[in-house]
Amino acid sequence: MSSTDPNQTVSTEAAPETAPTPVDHEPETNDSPPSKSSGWAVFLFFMIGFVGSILSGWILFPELLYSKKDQPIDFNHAVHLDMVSDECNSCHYFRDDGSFAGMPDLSSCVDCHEEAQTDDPEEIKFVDEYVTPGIEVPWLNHSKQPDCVFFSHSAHVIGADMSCESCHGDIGTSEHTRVFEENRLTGYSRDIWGHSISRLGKPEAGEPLPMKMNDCAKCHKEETGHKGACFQCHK
Amino acid sequence: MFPFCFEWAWDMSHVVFMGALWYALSIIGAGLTFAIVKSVFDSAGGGHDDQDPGHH
Amino acid sequence: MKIDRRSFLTYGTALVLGGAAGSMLTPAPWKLTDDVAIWTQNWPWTPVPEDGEITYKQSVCTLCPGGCGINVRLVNGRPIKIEGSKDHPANKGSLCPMGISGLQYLYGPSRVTSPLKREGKRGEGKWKKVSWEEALTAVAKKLAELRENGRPQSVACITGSDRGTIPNLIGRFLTAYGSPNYIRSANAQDAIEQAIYLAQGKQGTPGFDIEKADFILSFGSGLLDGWGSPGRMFNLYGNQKPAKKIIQIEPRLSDTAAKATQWIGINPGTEGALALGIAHVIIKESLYDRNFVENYAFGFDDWTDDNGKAHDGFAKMAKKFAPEKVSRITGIPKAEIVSLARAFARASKPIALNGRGHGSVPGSIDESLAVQSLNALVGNINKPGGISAMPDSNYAKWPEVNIDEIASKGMQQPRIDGAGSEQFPNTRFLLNRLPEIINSAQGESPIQALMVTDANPLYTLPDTAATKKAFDRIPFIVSFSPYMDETASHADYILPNHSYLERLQDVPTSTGISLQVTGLAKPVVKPLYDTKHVGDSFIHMAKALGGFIENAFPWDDYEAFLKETLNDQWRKFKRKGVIEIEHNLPEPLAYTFNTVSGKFEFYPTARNSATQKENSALPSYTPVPIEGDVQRFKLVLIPYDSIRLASGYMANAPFMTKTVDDTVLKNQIGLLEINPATAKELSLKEGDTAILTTPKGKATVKIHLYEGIMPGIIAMPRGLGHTAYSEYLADKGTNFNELIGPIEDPTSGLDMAWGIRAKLTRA
Amino acid sequence: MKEKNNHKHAKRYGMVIDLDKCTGCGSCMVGCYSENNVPFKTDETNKLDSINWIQVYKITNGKPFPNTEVCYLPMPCMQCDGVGKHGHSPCVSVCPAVATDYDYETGIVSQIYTRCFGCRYCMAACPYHARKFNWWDPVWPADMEKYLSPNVSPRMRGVVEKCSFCFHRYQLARDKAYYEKREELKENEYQTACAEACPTGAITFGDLNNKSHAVYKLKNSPNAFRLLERLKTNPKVYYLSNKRWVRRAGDNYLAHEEPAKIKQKVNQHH
Amino acid sequence: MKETPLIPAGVKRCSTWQFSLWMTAATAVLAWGVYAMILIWWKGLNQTNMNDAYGFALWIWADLAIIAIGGGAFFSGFLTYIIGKKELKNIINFAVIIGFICYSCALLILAIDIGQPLRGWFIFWHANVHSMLTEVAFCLSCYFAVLTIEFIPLILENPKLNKKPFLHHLSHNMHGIMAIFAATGVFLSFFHQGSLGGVAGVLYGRPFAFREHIFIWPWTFFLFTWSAAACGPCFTILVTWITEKITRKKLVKQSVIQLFAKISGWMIITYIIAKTIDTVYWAFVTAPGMGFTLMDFYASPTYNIGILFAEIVLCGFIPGLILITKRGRENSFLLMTAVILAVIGVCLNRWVMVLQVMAVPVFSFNDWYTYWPSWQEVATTVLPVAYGIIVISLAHRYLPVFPQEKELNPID
Repeated sequence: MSSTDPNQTVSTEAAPETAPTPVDHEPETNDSPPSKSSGWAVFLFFMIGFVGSILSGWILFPELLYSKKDQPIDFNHAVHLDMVSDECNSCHYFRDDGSFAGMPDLSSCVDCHEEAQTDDPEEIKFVDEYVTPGIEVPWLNHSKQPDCVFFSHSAHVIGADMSCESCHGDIGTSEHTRVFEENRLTGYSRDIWGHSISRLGKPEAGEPLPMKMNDCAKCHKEETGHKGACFQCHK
Repeated sequence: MFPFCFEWAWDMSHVVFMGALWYALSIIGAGLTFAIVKSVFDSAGGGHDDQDPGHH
Repeated sequence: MKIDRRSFLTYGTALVLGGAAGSMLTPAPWKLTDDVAIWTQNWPWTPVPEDGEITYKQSVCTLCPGGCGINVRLVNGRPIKIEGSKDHPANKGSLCPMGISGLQYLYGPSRVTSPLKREGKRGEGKWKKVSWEEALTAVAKKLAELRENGRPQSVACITGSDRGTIPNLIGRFLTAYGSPNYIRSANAQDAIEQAIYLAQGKQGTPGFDIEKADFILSFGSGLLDGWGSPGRMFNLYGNQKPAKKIIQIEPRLSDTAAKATQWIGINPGTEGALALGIAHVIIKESLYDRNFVENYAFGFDDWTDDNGKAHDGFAKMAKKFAPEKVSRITGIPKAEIVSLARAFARASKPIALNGRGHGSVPGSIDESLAVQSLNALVGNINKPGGISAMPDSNYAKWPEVNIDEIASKGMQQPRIDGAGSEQFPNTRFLLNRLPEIINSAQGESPIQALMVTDANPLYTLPDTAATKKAFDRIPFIVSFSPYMDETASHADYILPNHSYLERLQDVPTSTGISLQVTGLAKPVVKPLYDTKHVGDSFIHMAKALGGFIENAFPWDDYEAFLKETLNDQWRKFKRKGVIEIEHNLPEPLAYTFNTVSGKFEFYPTARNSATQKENSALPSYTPVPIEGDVQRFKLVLIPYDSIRLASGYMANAPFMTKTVDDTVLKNQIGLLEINPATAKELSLKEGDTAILTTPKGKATVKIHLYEGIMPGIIAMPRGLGHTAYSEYLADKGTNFNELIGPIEDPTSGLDMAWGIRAKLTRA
Repeated sequence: MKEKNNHKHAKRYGMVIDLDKCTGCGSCMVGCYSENNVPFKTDETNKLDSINWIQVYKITNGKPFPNTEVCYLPMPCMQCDGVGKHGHSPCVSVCPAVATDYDYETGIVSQIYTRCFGCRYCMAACPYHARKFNWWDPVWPADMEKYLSPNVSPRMRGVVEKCSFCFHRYQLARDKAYYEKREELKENEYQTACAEACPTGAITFGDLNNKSHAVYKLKNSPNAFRLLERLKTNPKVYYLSNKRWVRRAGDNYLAHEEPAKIKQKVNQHH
Repeated sequence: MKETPLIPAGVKRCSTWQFSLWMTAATAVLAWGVYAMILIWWKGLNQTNMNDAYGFALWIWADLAIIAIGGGAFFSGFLTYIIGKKELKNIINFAVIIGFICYSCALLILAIDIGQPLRGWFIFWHANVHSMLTEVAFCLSCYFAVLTIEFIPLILENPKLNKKPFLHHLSHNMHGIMAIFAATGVFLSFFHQGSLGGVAGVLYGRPFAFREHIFIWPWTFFLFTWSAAACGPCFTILVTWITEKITRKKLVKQSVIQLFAKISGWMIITYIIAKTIDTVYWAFVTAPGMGFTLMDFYASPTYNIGILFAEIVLCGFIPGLILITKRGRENSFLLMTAVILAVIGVCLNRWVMVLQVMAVPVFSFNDWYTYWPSWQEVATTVLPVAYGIIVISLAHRYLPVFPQEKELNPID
């Protein structure tokens, strides 16, 4: 802009003359040796910051972001799956109006667990703390979508004939509950974002699929050829 | 905004609009990078490369 | 490497820059940006309603006497919405805004959540939570004390309805206790039912077969503004509108008038004259039903009584009401009166109705009789499309009450309100007279203890100032209200009833319907708070009082009482939720009347003619007096009822108030409707603030210009100006009852005021 | 918006409101509030910051007493199809973040509260004032949060909301249809809350494309009109009135213009 | 801390305490605005008097207006770097600073104006490319980046900063490729000024705003760009004049001002002719087609036909005619009158396109909508003014903004 202005160049070049005192520390003085080494030091500090933040961003940050909670009861899906007649549907069933009941309530459990059937401490805890006083178990739902989402199980399971495993992974054959990781800011389960903090790469076989909107949209686009309307999944 | 965003669609309006946007952004980015990199070299080179200031 | 201030700054900057650059290559900033946005989408203070199984429960709405069937939607047993029940014979799925907002009463901020004992001064709002045991014992103790002093008659109870088992249970309690002062809140039914009783000799709820009528002549009845059973009226209007002609006669273009085939503006209080004018034309042109009038009616022609005294008949009296004269009185053009009379008489199933607005003010007996006579002229009595007296479905058969001596003495005392006295022999309840009687009593108040349930007299009685003064003289007031209404907030004890969705109750359907239907209100949810069924409270108190009173209540609780009452019908009732008794009398029986003459009496001999003009019991016309000096108060203020405003003992739900237009209420000030021509004379503009003065009170109002109101008349809605409940209701607009006083009908003692003189001055 | 219509049997859900039957009782408003978790404040008399998904206007013919007439006019979101091809409704095209969208399967204009960031451009675009802004955080006093429906998510401060034709009821009906392995919904399976709440049956709701639905016949009545048709918003809410002045009040006309003729002209374009 | 090394050599500045006093006053106003801003962010938009009928109000007007009057930056860049009017180099620094102030405030106001500021980035991430607002947001932020880039070398010319070789070189190198940035800025500006015009023009549900056929595209777009290009320089001239009055110094040679004013004058004249054509078509074809007469739009006491007269004649043709005539330009009173009128004109145009659009009733049974801003809205709208004063004061004091200053004000 002011490149035609001779005063500007003059003023910078004249600077050492008008202010000769601080020479010794100025990195800009061209030939003073300390400034060269401090150049490397600057670079070093830059790299310390650079590498430090990369490490903390990738390793520390996910640890801090999620709080870890145990399920109230260590539930064994595998054992139950062996005993029921209608697979997942036996406990996670559809109601007559087509809505999905989700987590079973106590009434589904009471038939068998009126009293503890084994000496499994978890079962005894379940009976003592929940069944006998009639308190619903506060299960932590790994797949819980926020309130703004309407998810139709019947559209997917009945309409599109999808299996439970295709989204939820092999939880049905698990013998123990997983640790529930909750995002401290949003309250979402980590499963929604996906276990990989970068969301890069594919989930391993048997792992539940991530369930952010983009994940839904991707599959919808592949399966139906269009991304669908907002109201299809929002309420 | 990016092709991997949910709302992205490859249609004419996206190509025109986003094209213009990315074009502007890349010019700004490239120009800025050029200026910074050149200044790093200029100042590291110290008095050796006087070419540019000399042109004033 | 020396670290001084300058290099520290440089290295620090390098570190920060490096950190910033590095973090860009990690998920942290991006994920945090996203998560912060998601946090705004799930703010912890934005509620997340719990999901679950959707179920429905049927019940009956008791928010007004309409008794509509409701269908409550529940999620995991939690009521979330009320819709009309398509299975109920009265409303067939239609429901008014009040009924739909019902859950706001259940969960609302004005609920009384436990028994309360007054702490500070009356109405100060300082309460102490007490246990049920303590509260009931305290009330029973007070009642026992009054009985011991030999004054059981000084206990009075005000209820909202006198039909169904709950009012009957309370009545039984008072009888056993020894007080005749069971008082039901007034409504239009009082005058109409009395007129029917006088003309037909039948005591019963008036039934209007609007379903089958094809020409409806409404003398100010707000048929679509909340009259009778609103659900029923809306349903009828929607389904049968094209087949019906509706003529609406009132000074203001109400919602009913707006939807009517024709609206006729009339000077307020002159409706009786118009009815007689119409009768005049019908008789003069011989358009009346000869068969009915000649064979089944008495007093149409002149007659001579047993003592040889000659009396004028109805026809002769109607002769005095020529259209010219009626036109002068009513302000309706003569030709319009004539054509209206012809259309009415020539319609195949015409019906004439009265009872203004919601029908909460009784009105004049003369007017009711005149309207009744119109129905008789067209032979429209006790037949499809006509009017009839509906006998109460008499399912309450309990053992006789044995009473002790104190009670017997108390019961022999005259009723405090004067109902049933020599002066008002045909009237059952006269709540409107109570404040004046208490206020004018020398020394102690004749009422020493007052119990109030399903009623809010401190709000609904005309002349609020006088009512409040009277209440202040009553030493002991108990409210059973589930809500902190005006009366409850002035009580000494509040023994909160369950809200209507939590309690069991039989609900006979409202006035006006020509079906005998009784609904069962079943609890759709377990009581949310520490409340008690009012029936249980009375049974509990009876047991505490002991002796004959206890013996009159051999039931454990209200449910046992209801079960025994309904006897063999209980199971069917419980299953279906509704008992319907078709009121379909065979034709010949329809024209049997229990009057002295055994006929329909145009000349109601049972009427106390001593108080009447020329000592004749005939329905004559005396203008309904309007209080106030004509010179000082140049305008006439009338109230209007709206379906969006509850004006009875139940107040508006927040949702209803939300629907109220800004031409009715703006900020906290009510708007007054005035004809633009009248406003111009007073140099008032739309939105101006003005002071409205009547002989009874003063209010600040805003001006709303409305072409749909007669010049010289101003109108404001009833149902505003509450002082209690919650911030969603209190201090909004003016309570019309503060501006008007009651005017006693000389024959019945009932309140017939529908307007008062007023003036407007710029604020 | 350019997306192709992939649905062979696309619906165009719409409404016909018979103004001759509407008594102005307000049940539709209250029914809507309670169905859709609409919040309320202590003072709702400023109608310009009061959230109503359907608002009943009171209009008069302007004639002096005794020739005055009143008509009540309930106004939900018109779910405009917009100029030209479907989907270019006034609001959808202006939303910068796709928080409002046109659903080609049903013709319903959606509003996603969690996407909306509150720029209010859609409100400026909508001539019907159907869109309402959450100026305040919603508050449900006492225990009123307990009556909230889980089928409609409560809105937070700072976003726009509007009538959705009770879309959640469509979702629930679809759920049931999937469960019963049906492709199509029956007419009565999906009804809006206002249509159900209207005690006089003035509101009829259904698929405007489906000849067997009641709305199909009603919309072709000579007494049918739409609001502000001349703006080419192409609304899916029709009105019926046998009163000429009411039909005229539904749009703007120059003194000499005849509504019926203008209507014909406008509809030719569609 | 001694100030002397910070002040460019060869120029005279007021004393430190005088400057501090001046800055304190401006900061106080700024603080008031910031307080209101925080209040709005904390409590939400209920702090404003906007409502459902007036969803766009004072802020959006302020936004549109400051973007229009900040148009001097892109237009002077266009004239200097693309057309080659080298004389304008003597004012372009200042134009850039004014532009920078206007655009940073425009972005800030947008951030205050939206109901969910923490989700504001959705406009970029989930962009709907059909929305005018998306276009505005993209171009606005890109152009703001350009303005920042244009401003940075000037900042680096501060004597103290310029001593660091890296910064010195950076400033130099950025200057070297400034034409490219300027060209990009012009391109972006043309776009977003135009799309701001489109913001109102596409509202086909609002008969007052809507235009048909070519009058929507490119006409409304063109009108906004053109008016910003026409009136932006006037604002630059006006602020220069004010700065000169306050500093009691001549900062830019009159010949430069004259040239700038002359170009602006021709721009105004051409713009207002185009605007007149647009208005006539709208009044006689578009509006009647929707059932409105012209007077329906001006039937309120506030929005009467005088508004149209003021916009087109008083603040359009009159300043335009003054500026294109040599005698008009050379008379300093007429020149400043014209400049002020032109600035008012463009602000009035933006006002009408935002607030009157909202006020006009669309239904035959509705009344005019009225709105009066709350103090919070006023405070946040005044905030940019205080911020602008502060930035200009700092820039003038510490940066070599006006190349001709030394020559015009030699120190003895």
